[in-house]
Parts: sequence; structure tokens; C-alpha cells
Amino acid sequence: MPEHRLKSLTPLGHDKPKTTTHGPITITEIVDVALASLAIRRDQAKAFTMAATAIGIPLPEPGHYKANSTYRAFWLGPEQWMVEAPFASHEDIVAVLRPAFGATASITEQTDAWVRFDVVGSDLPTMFERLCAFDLRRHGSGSSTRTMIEHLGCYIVIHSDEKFSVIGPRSSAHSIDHALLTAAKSAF
Amino acid sequence: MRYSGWRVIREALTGHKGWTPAWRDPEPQAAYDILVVGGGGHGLATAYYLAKEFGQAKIAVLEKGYIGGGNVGRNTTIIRSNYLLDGNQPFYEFSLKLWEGLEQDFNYNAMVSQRGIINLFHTDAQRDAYTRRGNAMILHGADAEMLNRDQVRALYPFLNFDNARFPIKGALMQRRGGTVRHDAVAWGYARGADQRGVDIIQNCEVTGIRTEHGRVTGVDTTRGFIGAKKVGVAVAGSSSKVMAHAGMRLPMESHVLQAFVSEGLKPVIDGVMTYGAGHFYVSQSDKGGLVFGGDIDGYNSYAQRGNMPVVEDVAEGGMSLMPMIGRARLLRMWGGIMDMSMDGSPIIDKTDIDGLYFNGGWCYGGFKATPASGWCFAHLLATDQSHSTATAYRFDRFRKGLMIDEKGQGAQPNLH
Amino acid sequence: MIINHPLLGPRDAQEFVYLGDASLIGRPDGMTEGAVDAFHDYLYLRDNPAGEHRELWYHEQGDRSWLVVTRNTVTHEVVSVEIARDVARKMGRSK
Amino acid sequence: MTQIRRISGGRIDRSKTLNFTFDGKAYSGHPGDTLASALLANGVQLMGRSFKYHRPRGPIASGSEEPNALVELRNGARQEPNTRATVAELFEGLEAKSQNRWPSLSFDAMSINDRLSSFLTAGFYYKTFMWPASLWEKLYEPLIRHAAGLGSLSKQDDPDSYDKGFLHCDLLVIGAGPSGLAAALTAGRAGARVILADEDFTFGGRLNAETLAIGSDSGADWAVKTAAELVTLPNVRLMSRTTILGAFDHGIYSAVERVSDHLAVPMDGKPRQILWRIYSKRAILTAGAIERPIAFENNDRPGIMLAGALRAYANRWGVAVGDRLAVFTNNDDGVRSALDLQAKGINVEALIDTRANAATVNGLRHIRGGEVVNSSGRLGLTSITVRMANGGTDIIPVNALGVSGGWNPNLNIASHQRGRPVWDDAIAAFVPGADGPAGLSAAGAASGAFSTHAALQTGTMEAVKALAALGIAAKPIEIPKAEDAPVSITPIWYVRSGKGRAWIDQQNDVTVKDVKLAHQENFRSVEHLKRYTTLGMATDQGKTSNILGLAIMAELTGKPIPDTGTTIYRPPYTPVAMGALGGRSRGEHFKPTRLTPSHKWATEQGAIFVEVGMWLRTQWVPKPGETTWRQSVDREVSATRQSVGICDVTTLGKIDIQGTDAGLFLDRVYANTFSTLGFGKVRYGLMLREDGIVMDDGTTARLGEHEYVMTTTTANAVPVFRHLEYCRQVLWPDLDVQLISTTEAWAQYSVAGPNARKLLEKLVDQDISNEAFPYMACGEISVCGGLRARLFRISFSGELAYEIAVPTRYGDAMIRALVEAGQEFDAVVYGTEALGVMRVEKGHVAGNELNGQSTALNMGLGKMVSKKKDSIGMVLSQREGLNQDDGLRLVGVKPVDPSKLLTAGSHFIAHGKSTVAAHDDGWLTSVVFSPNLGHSIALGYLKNGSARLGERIRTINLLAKTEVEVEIVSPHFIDPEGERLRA
Repeated sequence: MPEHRLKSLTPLGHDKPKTTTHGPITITEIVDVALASLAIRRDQAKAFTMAATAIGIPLPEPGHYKANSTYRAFWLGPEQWMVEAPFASHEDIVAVLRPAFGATASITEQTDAWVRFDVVGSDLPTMFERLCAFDLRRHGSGSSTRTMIEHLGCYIVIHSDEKFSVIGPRSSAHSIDHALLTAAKSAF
Repeated sequence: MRYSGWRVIREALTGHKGWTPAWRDPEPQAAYDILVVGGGGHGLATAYYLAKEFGQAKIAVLEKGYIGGGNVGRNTTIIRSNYLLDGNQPFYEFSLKLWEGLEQDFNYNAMVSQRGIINLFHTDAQRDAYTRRGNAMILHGADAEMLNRDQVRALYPFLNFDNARFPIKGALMQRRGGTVRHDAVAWGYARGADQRGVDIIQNCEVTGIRTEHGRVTGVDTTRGFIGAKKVGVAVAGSSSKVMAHAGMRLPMESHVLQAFVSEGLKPVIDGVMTYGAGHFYVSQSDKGGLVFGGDIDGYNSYAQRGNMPVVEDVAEGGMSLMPMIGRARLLRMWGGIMDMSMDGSPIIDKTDIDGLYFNGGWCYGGFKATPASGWCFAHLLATDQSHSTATAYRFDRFRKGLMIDEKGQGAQPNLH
Repeated sequence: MIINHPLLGPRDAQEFVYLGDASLIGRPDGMTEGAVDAFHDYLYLRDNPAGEHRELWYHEQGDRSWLVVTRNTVTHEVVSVEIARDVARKMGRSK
Repeated sequence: MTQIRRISGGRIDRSKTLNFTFDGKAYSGHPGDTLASALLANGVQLMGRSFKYHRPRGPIASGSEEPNALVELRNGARQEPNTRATVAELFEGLEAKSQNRWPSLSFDAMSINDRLSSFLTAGFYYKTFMWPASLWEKLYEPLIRHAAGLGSLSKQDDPDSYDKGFLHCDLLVIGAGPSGLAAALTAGRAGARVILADEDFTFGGRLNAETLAIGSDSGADWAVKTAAELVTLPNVRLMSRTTILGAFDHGIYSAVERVSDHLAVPMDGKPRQILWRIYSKRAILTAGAIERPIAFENNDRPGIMLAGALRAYANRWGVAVGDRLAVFTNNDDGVRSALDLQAKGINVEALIDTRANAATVNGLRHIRGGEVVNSSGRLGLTSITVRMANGGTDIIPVNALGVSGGWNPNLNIASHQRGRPVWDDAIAAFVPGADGPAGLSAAGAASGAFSTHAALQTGTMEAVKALAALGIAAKPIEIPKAEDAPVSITPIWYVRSGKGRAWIDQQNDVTVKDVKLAHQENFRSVEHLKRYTTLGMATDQGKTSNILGLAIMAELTGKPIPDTGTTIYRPPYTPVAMGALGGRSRGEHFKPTRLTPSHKWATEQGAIFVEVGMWLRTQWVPKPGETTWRQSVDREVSATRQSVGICDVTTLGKIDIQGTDAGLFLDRVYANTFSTLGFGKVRYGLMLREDGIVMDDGTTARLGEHEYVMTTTTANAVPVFRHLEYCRQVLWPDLDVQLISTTEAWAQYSVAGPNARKLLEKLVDQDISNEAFPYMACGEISVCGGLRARLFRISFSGELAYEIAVPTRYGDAMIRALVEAGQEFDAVVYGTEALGVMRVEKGHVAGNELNGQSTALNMGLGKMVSKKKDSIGMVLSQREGLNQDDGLRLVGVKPVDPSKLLTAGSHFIAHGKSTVAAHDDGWLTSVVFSPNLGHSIALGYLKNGSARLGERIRTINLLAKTEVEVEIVSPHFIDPEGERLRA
């Protein structure tokens, strides 16, 4: 990336990502992930899949999340995925992906549309059952879905029993942060 | 029998032996001049005014269950005429005027209580819209006032003025708005109609509408065929079901609206209040219960019961507006079936079938309309002409592009 | 209520937005004669049955799929849930 | 005061003493007590007053069905009115007050109503208070309202927090008595996900109130052991202090968990209560049964209770409600109560049994074929009058009486979906019908299986059945030995004797006479009976009274009970705090807050914010010395028009539209044409609803061959996106179009004013001269030395203007860079007020004009609706009613006297016309003060407006009683030719 003189802020409005700990729970704002949505253009499914495979982007089933070495992805909707990549190498993620997919995909930068919190701790379902209707105890690692948290549509990614990501609308970062912390205090 | 304070005293001193049935339970006759289908508030009021004001005789009201068991017994008891549009305002103002003399008219204390209604606003755009509305109300002869924040605070000091997500900026007030003891409306009209010879026939469900040569001849019911020269249908949430017997599809959907009451509490809310930043409105009954409601559940339903999301949404609105109610307890919730029309406004009109008339599409505003709805429907049934305050309530307004869309939501019933 | 999403399994209906009768899929062609009458019937008239009802729901807080839900309006029982796009295609809608 | 009525035994912790007060008087109790049990232990029977007659009342029950013993619990902002003393867990320092009495509980002036009761029969108020009409609101109603209500609210904000949550299970078991525990154990051992919920603070249900054995243990100990095993099962969740409130669709139950109500104040960070939404695949109702009374004259005195409650107080709480008791029964369970009480060493003076043929009970005075016909005592029971089988009467001095008219299965929740209970003659009670909530079955006493053995058996078997339906094989638990007594009952509802009142609904003061009056006046349907007499409408929802009222009505009409009707219950099972239903969503967290990328900067500048939907936007940015908002806004407008201004417009909805059919798609969803839009160009678009009314407007930019970005108004971003998805998926499923929202991905700033280009040229890395980047151009650029950005040359203000977008994380830096670069031009940052002023000056429509009631024609944009292509709303926009010549048209408005201020919402009335609706010509939609013109200006919808330019007319605000003469002008106040835009 060319050097420019603008400094970035985290979704919560700080220079550095915020980390909060309550009891067994640690909530961390994550800013080093670039995001793009990938949607299959009409009649391009085959070519699209081949392109994704070639570049190493996983295309998980509905309700799932999958990680490869550089790219990780979760399912957004029919024929649409959200791709994650390291921000440092993929700040202009569309520019990286466009050549790989050509006319087979609609690609849209989504990096700064979202705030992401990684929540780490034991017994996360006890905290998250205060936040969303998704059956967290039935869905294990590799599950991902969008559901309502604090009146907002947020994605939840279950990395493991001890680590969830919450990806919600960036402008509401403070509301989501407040909800997470309140739930942690209520639960533990 | 005439009701009065003296009568109550006399009966009390003689063991209450003299009270007679508030209405009879007659067997249906073979035929009537006018059949009113639906023994709810609107149907009973229609029959009452047909007999009392329009000189009609041989009238029966057919009710599938017990009278007053539908929306007139399942609402939040609010009366008001704070409507904006020309098609609506005169009608609801006519209704409010009828409420004001109703109890003396039908000799039944329905506890019409004009304690004032305020619509809170929270943005400049809402204020502008309420200014437009308040002016429209006054232009039509209704009353309206604008309250600023301090005036609202003086009325209701316990509202959330200090840490609200959407601060209160003021309110539109109609002092003549208020509440009515809803069940008593049905009973008062029933008793008044009965006294004037109307047959009220309960447990009598209409199962068919018979026509000959494009003209209605009567209805099939669970108690047999009943002949009629004219049939007026006023069945609210069941409108589509009943009119389907005549092969009609209506511009409406049936939706469930929930309402709620708290445990009895010492008086704390004097008037009626609507929140402008959430789905919540509230008043307190003469028994002390906070009566409140919010949005419809939003899906087609004939189930007379709703689900939790709306319950919680209403409670969230209530808690954000008046955090003092946190420790008040919700006692009961119930649902009514609303005849949600395509523009949020009602229909009182003839149909393409001679002698078949329709009254419906009241959305969740039917209760306050009860007297005028009955009067205007009686007018139409008796004279074949629309009453002057109900000329806009026609079926063909959708075809002609003359919608009466107070909320500006378009052809989506669940948004009205 | 719960809507059994064909792709995602059971989801609380609160995640969805309701539109109405699935007959709305059958939008008339606006460029034909008499289109106003056809659009009037299409947009404004409803069967509004007490019983099984095919209706459109949108998974707004989920995957943004429009679904056709067949649901009993008296009992609220959900009989079937389909992806609206598939239903529309089956009805012959394309471009 | 000592606990004079405390006897041995019970499941309380006597090693600890808890101090509490009632009506200011100090008492003590023990952990395990409820407020009621502790008061009774202290010899206090009088706990409340009835609603209508203010009769002195004590508890009749020991659980949540209690109608009488309602108190105001706690004080200050935590005051909880109408709290049932029978379920309020005792804690150290508890304070309670009696309610609905004045001046004191023992002397209540309002008990005058009791003397006047013959005037205050059911529905008396419908028949009087009508003359003169004016007195209703002035006199009668205030008197009624003064008497209304039970307890009072503090009128202070509830200081506690509440929470909400969501749980999932295979099997929900509602009630942890013997059947519930058996069901949970069966399912838990089978590995199913089980939730066992009980409203009580301890498990065991009725077992805790009995002396019955299960196997070799007491029932209560069996419950403890069973719960202990359940705790070890990770797939079982035990929830005490948790009331299932209601059964909703598709196996969803709501529940409230009282996390902190047994504490003086909640622990830090912990909610008072949690509202749970429980998603269950199957549920079993094991909520037990509720005893019902028999009505007789003066059956409401403190000391007269349900027999099972007397037994519960003795067995569970070690309390003898009186030291001389009697029991009045029509069934064997009443006999058990008498024997239990006697076994506890309490004097049972008599067992009055309505059944002349009942098996003789030895060891106490068993009056067979007798009836209690009256009672005495002012504030508490002193004696009962018993009529013997032979007709003689006897007055028996007692200070407590247990009454048992049989037990009603607690089927409340089974009828929440309007399922009808069915009558079971064998137990003379209703049991759950087959049409209850799908997936719910009942077991134990809730299903009419009253013996302990039957409870265990049915609980086990229902669990096996429920799991089998889910494909889970469960092995029934081995049923331990337990009593299996049959039900023996001879129904009797009320004692036919005396002229006095016999209470059915004690809280609402509904008596047998009231039911008779309702019958006499033809309020015979059960629903009419309830509504006319208020039977069952009190805070207990008629749990102990409904069946009695129904049965008496059945007798009066001569029909069997099931033919007379049934009563169904509505949620919630017991009243639930509004706070719990509201959860965390209150105060500032009522709804989420959306902050713009410039929020931090604006806060530093002391900006004033305004709520726009969920967003907080900068309304204006005051400078030192400015004392009114107008000064700030006027400055922001003037500076922008004279030099340059910067505004955060991130809140506008942005939708990325891609695909080979994207242009065609836009033609369908916009009224005007987009397929002709060239690369790197932007066009204004007008979107209609299918009914021809304007839905939204905005611009759409073509950034690539098949790539467009649509902007929407802030308010309509979500509904427009939903609508586009509908068009794409449902109406035209084969169009190659893909959508995603990018509203939040980009921080977008408007830079407007004659110096806008000069300012941007300092930051943009590319050539943006008028030639290179003309009006309505757009493109991908970079700023500040390489940051990728998007530039759109569009204008809402009417000035030479651009909107520049950068990735949101750089939004803060971007506004700082813009402000810094603008310093040399005296650039301002303007807020929504100045934005509004400039758009009115320019004649652009916004929210107040886009009111969902207006057509393109109304807005003066009728020509934009292309009839050459099919688009949403095109056809129905042609209806006659929407195309009347004298219809509303958007006009500009200015006061004839420039010093006069206009008011939005004022209506147009022509000169010489009276102010009535017939002369209403329209209204002012948007009003601003234009610093450029030096006076108030407005937009308005005026009938036949486009033909009335130049006309003078009045704008009237009847709310403020003001009137301003105005001139109708073009809505384009500034630069009507658009020269500035293209500069």
C-alpha cells in the first residue's frame, strides 16, 4: 500500500484496540482483519469455485466458518460469503481478489463496515445465552451465523469452546461493547 | 327498565329482586328487514341506531359467540379524534361527539372519561407533523393543543426526561380524548337495541350468504336460514371470512394486536399517553390497572393471541419512557384480531351485491369509532347513502388512487 | 414463533420481517393493457384465509433470504418453508 | 415479638434468625420462611384489605395463587406493590407494608364500603352516576379513582437492572414436584437436554408440605436427593425461583428467573430478574394442583384458609396458624389435612365433612354431613357456626379453619393458546384438553393424577413419551413406593344458608350473590360473568375462584359445568415485573446508538448532537461567543455558501449493486432511467412504492461496468435494502444482481461551497478540475498521499460540492485533514440544521416531504416517472386520484413581511376564507431561516400550487394562534439555474 498520512481509529474510537476483562471473560476489539464480500455472478458457480480454490479461499456451507492459511470465510447468504484476510497484507482486499475472480464474482470491500470483538473465556454459552437466541451449546467450532444481539444483526463465529467472535455494525461498536460487558457481568 | 341512582338504591333495599335481563335471548325469526352480522360494538351500535335514529324495525344482530366478545371487549379503551386526513377527521370527531352524549342516550354508564390524550414527540420532524395534524384537527372542529417539554413534565413528572435515548421534546394534546369502559359499550348498545325491539341472537354463526339475481335474500347460520332484505356485515377481524361467503376478496388482512394490563395500582397516570420513540401507549383504568399496548404482531393471524417479541418490545418502550414502572407487574395479556386495511382506514360501503353492505377495515382503531361507525352504517343501511362524515370510506378508493393513508405506509396492512 | 429456515434451521421469527401474502410474487407486467386493474387486484386484494396461508418473510437479521412460509393463521403451525427465489422461478418468474 | 405460632419441624433453618418489619413493627423469622409463614409464625393473620369492601383479610394459600395477602415490599424506589406475602422469600431487613387501607390495616376508614355493600353489587356503576353528565368527570369518577388500585408505585425510577436471555432444550419440565422431578430424572438420565423450572426457591413442590414418604425417605428428602442427582447431570439445567410465564408458538416458553429478589439489594453487576425465552422441543406441565375453597357466609375472615395451606404452613414452615383449628371438607384430602395437623400436635376441634357417608375418622370430632354456615371475628376468626346433618347448629370457637373443596389441576399454561380444558367427573375438576400447546403434555396433579405414586408414574411416562417423539430412547426410572390414594370427593361449591355474603373471589369481593345477580340480568356466558362481576380479574387471575363461579353459574342455569363453559387463562402465569420484560433496553440503552466517523472530533469541538433514527448526528457546532443555535447555524450556512463547509453524510444508506443486469435492475426499481448512465457518472434517482407513492430518493453512481453504488436517505436505508432484495430475489429471480450494504464501510463527507474544489485539491492526489471531474462525475481516487477513496461530485446544498468517502477507520483523520486544509478558506463544519437550511433554499425534498403520502407529481418531479419501461409504482402512479389538476404541488413560500417567522405544519388558507377544513389548501412541510435571504423560507404542499406562484395567501397555525401572510414562490430559492453546481 502507498504510504499516506491518515491515522486510523478503532471502531471504539481509540488509537489501540480495547481489551476488557471481567472474571473469566476477556473481550478484545480486533482491527487487523480485512473483509470483503464475495457473491457468485449468475451462471458462474463453477468458475467461481475454481477461482476460490485457486487462491485458497474456503467456501463454507450455510451456517459455517472455515479457515485456510491466508484466507478465512463465513457464509453470508445464498451464493455469498465474507472473506477474511490479514489487514496488513490485504488492506485493499478487493484489489487483491478481483484479479483472481474476474467476472465470476461481485466483490465488495467490507473491512470497515464492521466491528469485531473476540471473546475469550470459559463457559462462553453462559454469557452468550444472555445475548442471542442462537443455540450456542448445540453448535460447535466452525459454526457461524448472523443473529440479533442488542437489536442488531451481528455475526457470531465459534472458533472453539473458549473463543467466539462477534462481528457487528461498526457504528454501534459502543452499544455492542456495552452489551457484551453487561452480559459478562450478569453471567459471572 | 330505566337505570338510575334511585333505582339502584331501591333495589338495594329490596334485595335486588327487580333487576331484569339487560337483553333478551330470543329465538331467531324466519326473516328480518335488516340483519346485522356481528354482535360486537359496531354491530350492536348499528342495530341500536337503526332502531332509534332511522326508524327501522325487524332488525336482528347475529353473533357467532357471545356479544361483545371480540375487539370491543379486547382493546385498550381509548377514544380520541386526533386524525390528520380529510377523509378521517370529521368521522372520528363525529364519533367523539357521540361518545360525549352516549351514556345519557343509551342509559348506561360506560364511564366515558375525557381525561386527555397526549402524543409525545422527540424530533423536530415529529413536531412538524403534529403541528400539521393539530391544525387539521382544529380546522375540522376538534380540539388540539401543543405542549412543550415543561408542560409535559408538569403533567407527568415521572417520565424519563433525564437520560432518555430519545428525549421528550413536547406533545400534541387532545383534552377531549380519553377512555371508556369498553365492555359496557357493547352492553349499553345491546340493552338499548333490545329495548327497541332488536333481536340479539347469540351463538349464531353465519355460514353462508344467499343471493338471487344479484340480490341478497338472507344468510345461512348455525341456527338455520334467516331471511333478510338487507344484510350488513360488521365483523372486524372476521371480515374476509364472512365476505368470502359472498365471493368477495377484501383489501385487508387479519392481524393480531396484543394488549396488556398491570395489577391494580393507586392512581399514577391520569390521562392517555403515546410514546413517540417506541411502540407504547398507556392509560390507567378506573380500577387502577395500567392498560397498555403497542404494535401489532405483524403476521396474519386469527388466533387471538400473540407472541413474546411484541410483549418485550412494548415493555421496552414502557420502561424507557417511564422507568418507574419497572416494579409494576404485568397481570394479563390478550390478543384481538384486527381487520387491517390496505391504507389503515376503514370501509363503510355497499357491495356489488344488492342489499349486502360492509363495515370493516378498522385496523386497531375500531373502538373509538364505535358510535360513529354504528351511526354511519345504520345511515347507509337505512338510506343507501353514505353519511356525510363517511363518504371517503369506499371500496373503490384503491382503484381510484384516493387512499386515506394516515401513516404513509402504503399497501401494507401490518405497517398501519 | 419459529421459522425453520431451509438453509439455517430453526430461527426465531423475530429475526424476520413479514411482508404478506405470497401472491405478491405474481407481479403483473406493467407494460400491458389494463395494467391498472391488474395491479389493483394484485396489490390490494387478499384472500386473507383463516387456515393455511402462504406468505413472504425476509430474514433481515440473518442471511437476507426471502422465504415463502406456509403457516396456519388459526393455529400458527408452520407447514413448510421454502426459499422464495426458488418458488418464484417455479412460478415462471425470471428476469 | 416471639414467634408464638412456631411449632416443631419444617424445612426452615432455625440456626439463623432473620429480622424484618411489617407496617413498621419488628418481627423475626428464619431462612426458608416466606413473609407469610413468618408473619403467621408471629401470630399475625391480618395482612391485607380487599379491593372493594376493604374487608380485613389474611392469606388463604401458601403459594402463588394467593389472592389476599398482598403487601408493598421494600421501600423507596424499590417499593413493590401487590407482592404476595406467600411467595416473598424472607431476607434480613425485609420491610413490608400493608396496602389499600387508611389510616391503618386494623382500622380502615374505607371499610364503610362493607356497610354499603348492598348498594355496591356487581355492575352497580353501570346503572348510575349518569346524571348530571357533568358530574361524572368532576365528582363520581374522581371518587372511584381515589378508591382504585391496591398498592402504590414509588414514582421513582426503578434502580435495579434486568436481563434477558435465550435457552434451548429438548424437554422443558414445568414444576419440580414429584412428577416434575421424575420426568426430569428420566429425561436427564437419557442424556436429553432438560430444563426443570420451578417458581419456588426449593425443589419438591408439594412434597415439602407433606409428611408422605417416597420409598424409605420422606417426600421432601427424596426431592433433595433427586435434585442432587440432577445437578450432577451436565445436560440438565435446574432453575429454581423461575416461573414459566406463558406458552407461546412453536414450543417457546417465557420464564422469569428471580435472581436477586431474596436479597436486600442485587449483587454488583447482577440483574434483579432475568426474562428467559426457552426454546423447547417438548414440554411437560407438572405444575401440580391448586386447592379450591367452598363458599359460605363470611368465609373470608383472616384465619380461614385452604386446608392444604394450613397443612403446608405446619409441615413445611413449622407454623400453627391457630391453636384451635377446624377443617371443612368435601373430600378425603381435607381429612388428610386434619390428621396431619393433629399429628403436629395442634388442637383440631372439628372436622366438618359435607359427606354424610364419609368413612369415619377416629381420634377427632368428625362431623359428617355437616357444613360451616358462618364465621365470626372482627379482624380474625374467633368461631365458626356449623350446621349438623340433623339440621342443628353448633358454634365452635376456633382461630383457624382449613377449607377444602377439592383440587383443580393447575392447567393454566396448557390453556395459554386458547386450548379448552375438559371436565373430569372423577375428580370434579377440569383437566388439560387435547388442544393445548403443541408438544406440551401434562403429568401428575396437573393432569389430574393426584396421588404421589401417580405423579411419579405419569411424570416418568410422559418424559419417556416426549423423548420418544424426538427419537431419544429413555428408560423409565424405577418408581419408588409411594401413597396411591384414590380421589374421593362429593362436589359442593357453596353452602346454601343465610342471607349474608359468601365470597368466591376474595380480592375483588365477588360473592355468590353477585353471580346470582349476573345470572338474573342475563350475563350468563362465562365471559360475561367475568367481565360483569370482575370475577377472576384480580391479581391472582382467579386461580382459586374461577371454577367456583363457573360451577355456581352452572347450577343457576341448570346445565352441567362443561356445558356452561370453561375458563381459560392468559399469560403470564403469575404477574411479572415490567422491568423484567424490558430487560436491558432502557434509558440510554433503549435502542443501540450509531455514531458517525466524525463523532469523536465533533465531541471535542463541543458539537450539539441530534437523534436521527439510531444515529447521533452533529446538529450544529457552536463557536465561542455564540449564544443561540441560530447564530451557529446561520454562520455555518453563510460560510458554506460564501466559501466552503464540511458535513458528515455517512449516515446516508449506501448499497453496493453489482452484476451484469445491475443497470436493468436499477431501471426497474427507480422511476427514472439508469441503464443509460455512463461510467464514472452519478444520477439522481426517484424510487416509488408499488402504489405509486414516492418511497425514497437518492443518487446512484456507476463505478464500473457492472458496479453501482446507490445512496438512500438515512431514514430509509434499511427498508430500501429490504425492498431491493425483494425485487432481486422474488420479483426478478434471474437478474444477475448482487447486493450488499456498505453504509458503514465508508466515512463520507460532503465538501460544499465555492472553495470546495480548492480545499479538496489540497488532499486529493488526482486532478479534480472541472474538466477532469465535472458535475455529476464520480470515481475512485486517493487522498493524502495514497489512501484509496471515492469522490462524487454531487450537491444537496446547491453549491459546488463533492462527497468524499474513505474507509471508515480513517474517517476521524479525514475530517481533521479536511478541517486543517480548510483553514485558509475559513471552512466550517456544518450539521444537520445547516444542511436542512441549504436543501430548503435549493428546493430539495427530504423527510418532511417524503412523507409516504406524496407522489412524484406532488413533489414537482412527475416527469421523472418514465412510462417507457416497467418500474415499481409506475402503473399505479397513473390512477386518477393521484393525478388531479388541483392536487398538492410543492411550492416555495416566503413571508410577505420578512421579519415574520414561519412555522412548519401551518396550513394554507386563502385570504378572505374562514379557517375551516373546507378552505384548507395545504401546509408548510419544512421551514428554515435563510441567512442568505435574510428571512424565513419554507417548502409546502399547496393545492394547485404550481399555478399559484406569486399568489399571497395566509399560513395559519391554530395551535399557537399565529398567522403569517406569505407569497408563493418557486421552491428553488437559490441559484435556480444550477450555475453554482457546475462551477
